[in-house]
This record gives sequence, structure tokens and C-alpha cells, in this order.
Amino acid sequence: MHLIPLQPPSESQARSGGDVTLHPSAVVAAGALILAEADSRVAIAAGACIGMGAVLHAVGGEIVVAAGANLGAGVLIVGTGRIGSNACIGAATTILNPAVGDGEMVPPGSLITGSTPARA
Amino acid sequence: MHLIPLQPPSESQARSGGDVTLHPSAVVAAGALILAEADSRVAIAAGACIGMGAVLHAVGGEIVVAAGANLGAGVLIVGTGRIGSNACIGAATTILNPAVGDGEMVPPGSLITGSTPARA
Amino acid sequence: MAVRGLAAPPTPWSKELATPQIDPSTYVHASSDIIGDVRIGKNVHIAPGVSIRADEGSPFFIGDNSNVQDAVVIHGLEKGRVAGDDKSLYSVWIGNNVSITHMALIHGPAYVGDDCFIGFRSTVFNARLGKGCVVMMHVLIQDVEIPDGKYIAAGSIITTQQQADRLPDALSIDLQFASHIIGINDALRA
Repeated sequence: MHLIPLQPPSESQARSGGDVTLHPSAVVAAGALILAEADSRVAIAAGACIGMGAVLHAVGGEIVVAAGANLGAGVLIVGTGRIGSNACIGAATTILNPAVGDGEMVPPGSLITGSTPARA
Repeated sequence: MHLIPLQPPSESQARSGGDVTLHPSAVVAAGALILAEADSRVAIAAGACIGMGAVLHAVGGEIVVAAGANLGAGVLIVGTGRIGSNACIGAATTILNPAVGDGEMVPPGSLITGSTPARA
Repeated sequence: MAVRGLAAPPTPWSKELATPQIDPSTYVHASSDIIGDVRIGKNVHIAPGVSIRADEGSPFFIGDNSNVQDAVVIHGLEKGRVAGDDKSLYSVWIGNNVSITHMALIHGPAYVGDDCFIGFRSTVFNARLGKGCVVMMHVLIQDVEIPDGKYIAAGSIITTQQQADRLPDALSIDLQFASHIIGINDALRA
């Protein structure tokens, strides 16, 4: 079976779509996907690090990743909300409508929906 | 929980084979693989996000990823079934024959196989 | 968008690697990546997105009628070898009639005996897996030797020999489940 490429190859292995603002000093690893729906936006502040394969999908408002925040590999952030400055989100964590405080540490592999953290 | 390491994307493209329908507003990250066998199909609806290195492999019917659904990095979906609209599947999750409801949140690293045999 | 650095830099020594030896009856999908001294037997199926890289540890052996499903990774540490059934040393030995299912990772030094089944996303690293074992999904097998015909339940983490010695035997129901999963990929073979 012939495999059809779904997208044209691009120099960067990260992809973004919609209203996405990335500070020049923020870094995004390979395979990340940052998508803002028509009525929504994503803003990534200075010095933020977005790990390999992370997915940020803004729906119904804005996702803000504040200055110096760190998202590990495979993190999935959906909805609308804020990741506080210098916060650390461990790898493979899933967060719906984030409300992560400044400097807060979220363990890897967490599932956070609403404000109730649950360990997988 | 044993966190399964995510593989870095082997290539910047996602690939598909067989009868795969991707809505123009859906996005697919690097290294994803979307395969439909001869008698099967995959349909990915508007605004869906397919994370880095995810594998969707339809066998014996259709895999539907409904509108706005989010699959984290490294998610594996095999068989036939549906991922509901706006559902979130945490990174590195495996699902055989999915039946994920609308808006449902699946923790990262989950293993969901309906038909695993019971042992005495 | 600022993207800095590559996740996987190209290996500078790739050009000096041996060429894989693949039997003409074996199917290798065009999107799969096989490099280095990899010896693949008859009627093997290598599905899309598979990565078999004998660029550090080598050689690798994959026996007749084995099946390597989508997005499997086979790689080896530079040091550490296992004895294959031919008594030679290998980084990775995979016997005959073995099924390595979607997203599994076989990382040498590793020996996987004939007729084994490795479930979705399971990892075998620095381990020896006897013949006819059924490894279910999301399993980690590391630093152990597992006797023939054992069953390793989904989600197990088997990293001590004491655990390995206490594993239950695989039952016919486990083998039936394994063949059901293998059947899922057989259509691609045609």
C-alpha cells in the first residue's frame, strides 16, 4: 500500500494553525501541534519551552503559556486557560481548561479536568 | 504508572494509506500514521488534532475521530469504533475498538481493550 | 515558530553500515526504515512506519514467518549481545513465527524466542524471552530471562528474576487472543 503524505514537508517539525503568538525566545520541540480555533488564540510567552509532541488546542477562548513555563513531551492542553509563569507540566500530562498557578509543578502522566487533579 | 517513552518523530510528515478522509481543518502532527485496510476506512472530522507519532489503524470497519477530538502524542487506535467529539485521549494511550464518548477524557498511558480474555 | 534542534540527528557512521539481508519473499513497506546488519528470513511482514536500526548494536536477526506491525522500533545498545539459536552473537534475535505488534519496542540486547507474541506498546530490553511466550499490552520486560511458554499480563513490569520465575503459563485462551490480534494485520500481507 502506498502511503500518501498528509501534509507537505516543512522545515520545522512543529505545526501551528490559527491565531498563535510565540515569543521569539520561546522554544518549541519537534512534533508539537499548536492549534487555535477560529474564535480562539494561543499565546506563548518569553522563555517558555514546549516539549516534543505536545498538543495545545485552544477552543472557546485563549490558552496562555506564561513566561518561563515548561511543558514536557506529549503534554495535551485543550480548551481555554493559563499555564502560570515558570510552571512545570510533567511529560504526557493531559489538562482540560488549565488553571496552573505560577511556579506550580504538575506530575508527569497526570489527568486534570476542571480543577480536580487525578493521577492516571 | 509506567510511562512509556515517546519516540521522536522519525520524519516530519504524517502518512496515510487506504481510505482515509481528513477534514481540511483537522491537523496531524509529525510522524503520525493513519492506515485503513482494504475493507475499512478512517474519517477525521473538523478541528480534530492528531498528536505526534499517533497510529490509527482501521480493521474491519471504520474509525471515526469526531469533530474537535484530541489525540495526544503516541496514541494507538486499532480496530473499528469512534472517538467522540471534543474527547481528549492522553498521550501514549492504546485503545482497541474505541467507544469513547463525546467530551470524554482518557488519562495518558491508558490501555483500553474491550475484548481481552478473562483468565481463570 | 522557533524550532531549535533535531530530535534525532542523523548518525554520521550510517554510510559504513552493512546492508540488510532480506529474503525476497519478505514484504517490507516502503515507509519502513531498515539499516545496518539486519538479517530477515522468509515470509516476514514489515508494516508501515517500522524502524529497524542496527546502527549501534548489531547484528539483528528476524526469523521466518514473523510479523512486525506498524510503528515498531527495533534497536540495540552498542554493547551487550545475546546468543541466537545458531549460537552466534546478536544484538537482537527474533525467532520464527513471532508477532511484534503495534508500537512495541525491542531493544537489544534482547532475545525473543520462536512463536512469541508481543502486545501493543510493550518493551523488551536487555532480556531473554523463551519460546511461545504471550506478552500482553503495555508491558515492560527488562533485565530478566523468562522461561518458555509464559504469560505476561497487560501492564506488567517485569524487572527482577524473581518476578520472571513466578509468571504463569500461557493458556490456549491467551494464544487465541494473540492470533486474533495477529489476524488484524494479516490483510496487509496480501
